[in-house]
Amino acid sequence: QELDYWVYSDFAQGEALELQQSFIDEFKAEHPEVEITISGRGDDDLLTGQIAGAASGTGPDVFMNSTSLGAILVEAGALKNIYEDWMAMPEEFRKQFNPDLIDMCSPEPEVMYCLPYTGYGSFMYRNLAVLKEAGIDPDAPIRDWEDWKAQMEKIEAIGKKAVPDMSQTWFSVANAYSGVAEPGEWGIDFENDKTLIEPDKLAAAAQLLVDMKPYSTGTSEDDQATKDLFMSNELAFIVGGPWINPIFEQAAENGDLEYDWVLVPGAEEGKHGGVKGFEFIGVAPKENAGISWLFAAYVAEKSQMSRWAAALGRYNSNDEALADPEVSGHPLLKITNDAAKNAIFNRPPFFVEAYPADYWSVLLDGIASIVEGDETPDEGAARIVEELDEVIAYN
Amino acid sequence: MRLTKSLPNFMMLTPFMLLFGAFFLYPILSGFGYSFFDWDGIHEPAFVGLKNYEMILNARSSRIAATNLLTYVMITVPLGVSVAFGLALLVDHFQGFWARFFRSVYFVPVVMPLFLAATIWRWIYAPNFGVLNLILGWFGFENVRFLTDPDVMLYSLIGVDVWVSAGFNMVILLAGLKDIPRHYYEAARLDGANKLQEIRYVTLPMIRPVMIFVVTYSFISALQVFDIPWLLTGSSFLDYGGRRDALLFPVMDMMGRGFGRLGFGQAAAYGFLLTLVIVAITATIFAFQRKKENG
Amino acid sequence: MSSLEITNAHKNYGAVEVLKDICLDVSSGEFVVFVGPSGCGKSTLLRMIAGLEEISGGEIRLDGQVINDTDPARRGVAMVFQSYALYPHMTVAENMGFTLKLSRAPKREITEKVDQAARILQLEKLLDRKPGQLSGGQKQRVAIGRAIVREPKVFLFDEPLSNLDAELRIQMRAELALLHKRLGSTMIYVTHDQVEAMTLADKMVVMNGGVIQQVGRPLDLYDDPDNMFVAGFVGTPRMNFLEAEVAGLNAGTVEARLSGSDSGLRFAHGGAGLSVGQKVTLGIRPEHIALSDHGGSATFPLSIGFVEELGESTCVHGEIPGGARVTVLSHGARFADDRQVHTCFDPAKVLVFDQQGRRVRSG
Amino acid sequence: MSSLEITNAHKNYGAVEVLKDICLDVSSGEFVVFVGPSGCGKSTLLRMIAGLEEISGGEIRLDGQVINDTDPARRGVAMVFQSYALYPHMTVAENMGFTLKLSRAPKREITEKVDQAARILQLEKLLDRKPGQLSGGQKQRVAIGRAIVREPKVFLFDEPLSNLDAELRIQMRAELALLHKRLGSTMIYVTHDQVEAMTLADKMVVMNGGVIQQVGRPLDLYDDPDNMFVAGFVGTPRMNFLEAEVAGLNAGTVEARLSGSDSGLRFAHGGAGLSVGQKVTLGIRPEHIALSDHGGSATFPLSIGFVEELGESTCVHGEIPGGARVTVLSHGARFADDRQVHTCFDPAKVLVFDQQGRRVRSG
Amino acid sequence: MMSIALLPRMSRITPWSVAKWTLAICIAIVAAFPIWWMFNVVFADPGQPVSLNPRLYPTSFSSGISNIQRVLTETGYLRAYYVSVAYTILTIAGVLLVSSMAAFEFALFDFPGKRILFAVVMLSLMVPMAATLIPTYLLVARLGWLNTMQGLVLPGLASAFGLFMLTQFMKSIPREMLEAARLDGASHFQLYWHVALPLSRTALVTLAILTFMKTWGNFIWPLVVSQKPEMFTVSQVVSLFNSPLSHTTVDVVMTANLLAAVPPLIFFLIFQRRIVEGIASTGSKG
Ligand SMILES: Nc1ncnc2c1ncn2[C@@H]1O[C@H](COP(=O)(O)OP(=O)(O)OP(=O)(O)O)[C@@H](O)[C@H]1O
Ligand SMILES: Nc1ncnc2c1ncn2[C@@H]1O[C@H](COP(=O)(O)OP(=O)(O)OP(=O)(O)O)[C@@H](O)[C@H]1O
Ligand SMILES: [Mg+2]
Ligand SMILES: [Mg+2]
Repeated sequence: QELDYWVYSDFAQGEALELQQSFIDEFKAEHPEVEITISGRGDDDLLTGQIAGAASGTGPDVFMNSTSLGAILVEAGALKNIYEDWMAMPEEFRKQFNPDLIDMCSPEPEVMYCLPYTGYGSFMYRNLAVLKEAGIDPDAPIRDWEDWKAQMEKIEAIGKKAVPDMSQTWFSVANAYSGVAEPGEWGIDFENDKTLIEPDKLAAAAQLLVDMKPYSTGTSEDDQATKDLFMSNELAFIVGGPWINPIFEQAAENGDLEYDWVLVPGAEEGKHGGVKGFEFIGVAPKENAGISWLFAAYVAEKSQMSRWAAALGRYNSNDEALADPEVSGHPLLKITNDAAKNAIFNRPPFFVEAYPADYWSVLLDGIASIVEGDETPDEGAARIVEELDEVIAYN
Repeated sequence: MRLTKSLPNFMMLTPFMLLFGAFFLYPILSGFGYSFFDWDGIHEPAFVGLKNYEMILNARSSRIAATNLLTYVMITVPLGVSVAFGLALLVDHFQGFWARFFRSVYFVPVVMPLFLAATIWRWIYAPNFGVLNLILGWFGFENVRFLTDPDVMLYSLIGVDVWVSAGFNMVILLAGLKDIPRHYYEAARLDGANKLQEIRYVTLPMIRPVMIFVVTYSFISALQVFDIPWLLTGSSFLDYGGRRDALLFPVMDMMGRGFGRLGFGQAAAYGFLLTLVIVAITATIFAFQRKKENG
Repeated sequence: MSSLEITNAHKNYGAVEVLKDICLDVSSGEFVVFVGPSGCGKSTLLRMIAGLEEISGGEIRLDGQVINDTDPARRGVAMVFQSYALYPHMTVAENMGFTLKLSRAPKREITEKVDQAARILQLEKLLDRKPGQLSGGQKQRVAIGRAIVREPKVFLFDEPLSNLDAELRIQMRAELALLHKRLGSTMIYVTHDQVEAMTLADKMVVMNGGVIQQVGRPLDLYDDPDNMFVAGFVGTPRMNFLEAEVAGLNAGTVEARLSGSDSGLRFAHGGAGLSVGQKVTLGIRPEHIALSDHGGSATFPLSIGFVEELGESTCVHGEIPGGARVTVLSHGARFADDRQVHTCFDPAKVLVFDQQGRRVRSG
Repeated sequence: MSSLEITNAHKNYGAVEVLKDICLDVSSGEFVVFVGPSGCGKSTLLRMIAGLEEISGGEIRLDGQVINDTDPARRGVAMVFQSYALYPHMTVAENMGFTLKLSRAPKREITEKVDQAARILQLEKLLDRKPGQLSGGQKQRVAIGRAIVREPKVFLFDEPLSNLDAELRIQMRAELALLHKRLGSTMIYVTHDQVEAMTLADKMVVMNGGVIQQVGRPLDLYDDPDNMFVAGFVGTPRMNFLEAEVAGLNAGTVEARLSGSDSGLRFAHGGAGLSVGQKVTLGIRPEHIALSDHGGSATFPLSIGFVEELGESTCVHGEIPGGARVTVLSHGARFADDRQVHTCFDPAKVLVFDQQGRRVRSG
Repeated sequence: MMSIALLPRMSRITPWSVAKWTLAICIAIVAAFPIWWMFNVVFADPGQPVSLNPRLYPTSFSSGISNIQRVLTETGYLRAYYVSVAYTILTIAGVLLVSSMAAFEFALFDFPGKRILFAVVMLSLMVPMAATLIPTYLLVARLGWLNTMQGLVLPGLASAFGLFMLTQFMKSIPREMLEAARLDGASHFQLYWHVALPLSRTALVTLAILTFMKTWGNFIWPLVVSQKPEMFTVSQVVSLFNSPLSHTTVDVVMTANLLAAVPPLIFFLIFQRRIVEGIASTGSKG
């Protein structure tokens, strides 16, 4: 039997790939009859391939993806209901996992689409050289947005940039919004066809984005240019996930970069922003689903996930693995963990219903028009929420 | 009888026709069929009549895409062809080595794979610290957000587009220029025409057929614009078109509906509409051309 | 009507000199024809007069004024191209009126002049057609019409008939002669068809290798060429050339011995410039050799190689002793078979050339 | 060496009949030339013989066997095309040997035959060149060589020399004649150059409008044409045609009155097939009209329109009373000016045609 | 005065020629700079920011080499190269063969249905490629050709453009040439093989080059068809590098891009004359 195992591209590079490969080798040692090929893909390819694969019956056998896309994949028929396989597993296996996430994978009773796998929480990277040059004491915590903006002003004063343009992706908008909003105030209430976004909080976040505009690089946090600016000491802050860390780490090892990370500043003191999300590992409804499931279960298991977390400092949904003392000390894991505590989920709820396709573009276009100055934050936010409701209802 | 006589002809045609039928005709026809179904590619398609077409024609995104496309085509085709024509005239004024040199250099962008061109230009267009902004800065210009300012994005795209395609069109036009017999220019000089009048009265009319080809070809490609804006905006099937959909175009919209939302029926309908438009425009150009020739 | 003087004109393309020290006077109203083999520089000279090629050295004067650097449009010349060079997108009338339009002449004047030219060339009915809808001869006429409209001091023609078929060419040739008579303008005409040159020219200019070989009335060149090139170039079938050595100089006649044989030939010549023993080339035109069945003094036997019987004329190709190839042209007589015949050279018509190919005139 | 018979051959393109009821016998070893104006069907007929065009009706026999439906390659014919049609990517040797290669002849045989053909045509040194590196005449020779290698029963030539310049054409013409002598094969040759036809043909076939007008030896056609078309087509300058009416029939002579004038003309003719009052066309060749300064009986005054002096010959174009245009060809004499001259028609050389253009022979 | 007039005229410096040269050079810079810049990013001292540093010339040869080594060794780049090369070569060979055979018929012979067939094929030139992508993909999937070379190659072989171009070209093959070959005893296929093909060499080379450029740069078709890493093409691997989440710095990303540009660039440098002239002739004849 041959299994195709698809992962995000950062899982198939460098150290992560080595680790994944050793999971595969171990699994193969126990099941000599299988061949497993791992392949890394960009987010976009991952989705396209899975959907196209589902349509033609040729997609991957085991794959990961973001829980936020779960509903689409369910619709596409790309995910097997693994409830029975799950229940057939020993109790001690099942209790390793974060029960909330297990619930998330099971939108209805006796239905379970995935095994929770890795995860992230977003936090803020800081370029210490820039801060020092701007006369900011890195050890003093950033109290709130005002404090943050004050720092930005100082940074601007020395001709550097403080932040990427945070109005460009839903991810960074969510990071701003989470600074005022509670976890329940994001996403869609599919029962009532309403967005959960709070207009005034959105307005506050939008105001922040407007205020940040003069200090921003103009590039989004995803742009390679942004990271390049950060590493070349032109940019002070990047809000992002742990996946950015490897290149910074590399640069720090080379001695070119001095950086640390803190939680995303919130609107008020004590409040912190952040977005968290999870990836799941799923199995395609194909003939070799049985062995696929075994493999999925294997990689998500405690011993694998604790190695994963220890080596990479990456968060995951295996509570027992995270509790492993060898793991919990990892600084990156610690910040992710802290961030995850009060972060909002990326696109909740999961596996329930797919987001209307226009949803995110309405949100982002609205934010853009506020930032461009076409509307005031208040007007804009109200309109956005209204439009979002319409879009949801229309769907 | 005639058929048996033509048997060798058909045998030679078979490989092409088989492949053409299988990988063009069949897909296009089945695509046309799908356009009347609600179909996610997985479940049984459900017949919905013209609903897909209705949805496309009413959707906000397709309106934006159409508007963008219209603006884009109206600018990029005349501009691209003019630039190419200008380049051709310029290169035509050189001889020997330098003519070949400039011709080759201007052609280099054409050789680059598009994904590469887009990557490079994303960097060149980068705000604040991008090369282009840096150069503009030397001349005292404010930072331009080429790829995120919705008012500018379309023009940034056109810039890349011209950069990519001008060399190709230039080469064709240049060949057209070379084919104009020298005697026409000499006759015009004796008639007292200056350089501009030579272009107006000799070059342009004589190069017309080539020009028509270039314009038609540019039109057809411009209407299908996809790769460059897609890559410039870092689009994905879930999120494409750039900020405020400033670089949203029909083919992108179609791909998004297909792969991003599993609306393969809608995508098929979209493709069919697009084909209709392109065929109509091309036919118009040709009809216009023929009328002018006969008239 | 204008006179043109060219003095010491040169033309180089890079290091190659394609025209060497050209001197030529064209009087007002003359019809001058440039002939010569392909590549001899006819077109280049014409184009220098038109101003389409720069002149590398020397002077061109039109009506006494140097026009070396005058813009082509201002020289007052008009040119008719071999390929007609009609603007395909303009009607006949627009083609003819284009020059006036460019000079911003009033509409009425344009129409008037175009109509007038059209009348001269019988193009009235074609004025609204495009060149694509015209026959070769009509195109040619439009091209001439375009020149007429400019009312030039000098008309220039570069092989204007060479794209037409034989019959039309003859007809257009007659029309051109007529036109010249009618307009009385100065015309300079390039061709490499000698029949065209002979029949049209008042003055024929034979060129070779960028050098003018001889200038004169066509029949003068035919009868009295300056050098072997002109002698060989003018006239079909070509003049026969025989290598010989001067054997004796008498009063008024010269005795020569043909190379490679013992045969001698005596012909009328003053003897000036010749000395006994000198190697010369004798030239005699095919029609000045008679054929007879019987040999005799001053005849050579001819072994016939190939006979071309064209009905009216017969061309006999053969060899005389010594191996020289000779062509004989006769009229009326028919050659049934390849018999052995004898040739008799008309002693009054033998031309003498020295080893450089220069004519050695009788005295 | 093979004989070819064509009986009642037809050719239609759709509804258009381009060859009508062609009957022609070609004997073994003959050199047959098809001439005629452009579009008369010469090429079509030749290509039908080659098998490149289907025959719509009738029969073609080669050595007695019907070859109507035989594959071109199997007919035993070889064709030399106007454009040579050499394969540009093959060397001369490969071009010539291609047919043998296709028939899987052994290498040695190919080389042998190619060498032999090359020897005949003096192409030995060019065997390794590509056609692009050959001159026009050499290409032509290779094309012939390719035909020779096939050892065909019949050689077919479609205007093989028309792409060459005048001088080379004359040379190649002589070579072709020589080749025919040497190989002794049957050759069929298409041209629209009558000089070529006259000089090469054993048998000349004049065609017009898809119909064979006359078949015969060239000089027979020149002297004794069957109809006005042949009379006018063969010979340059063209025969003069005069409209006339038979005024009187005497023993051995006929009296005719030219249309549009009172002038009468008396010429030798048996009178058979003519009646008084009948409208006829009289034909007389330009060389059979003499010019003299003084009028006399049986002369017409000529008002000269245009004189072409070519050195050896002079062509005078003019009108006689009644408005008929007449061309006169004379040799030796020069016309200094356009004087009034008189023409004298050679009464023994006048041909008579009826109103359908058919020749009315003397008896 | 005489001597001056006799001197060969040097090309004089006029305002017009100055303007001409300035313009030509400026445009040449615009055309070539982006690629030069990419090259410089690769061959730059490591750790130097790209931002604020226009990279006008390469600064470190060795780091470029190490970037290249890194990309080639640490990723599936070499394998992707192999796949891309195979994909490209097979496509070129197939397109040339298949369309030249069809063009031979369309250009030089008459047979029932010819005009209709040709018109249909030509019409397809106007259909956006995206319109057929999905159904073609489904067909290929049904044939079980995903992740196979034939799945990658075959659908691209029936190139209407190639057919059009070759047909135009072959129309100019003199009919007499074919007739001569027929008289020489060539069969229908031999006419194609021995006469039409060799005579179309220029057009075939042009088509090969255009096909090369198109296939090498093809992005979307490999994306959907080759899903297994061992079938990834260069464009896919490069897009992994370009992806926002890739763990790489700019110089490495640019290295990946540059390596993808190398074959077309080399190809262009070698064949530039033919490429340019080939395209010119197709365009001005079409
Ligand atoms: N632009 C040029 N560059 C270099 N040499 C040239 C150029 N134009 C013409 N020549 C050369 O100059 C010589 C004269 O050319 P020209 O065209 O005047 O000849 P021609 O007598 O008109 O010949 P033809 O009868 O073939 O038209 C030729 O040897 C030609 O090769
Ligand atoms: N394929 C064809 N379809 C229709 N008509 C044709 C075709 N080929 C030739 N014809 C017509 O047949 C007639 C004879 O043509 P053919 O080529 O035999 O003339 P030709 O005597 O060889 O003329 P030329 O001297 O110009 O070569 C012409 O009127 C021509 O228009
Ligand atoms: Mg010339
Ligand atoms: Mg013919």
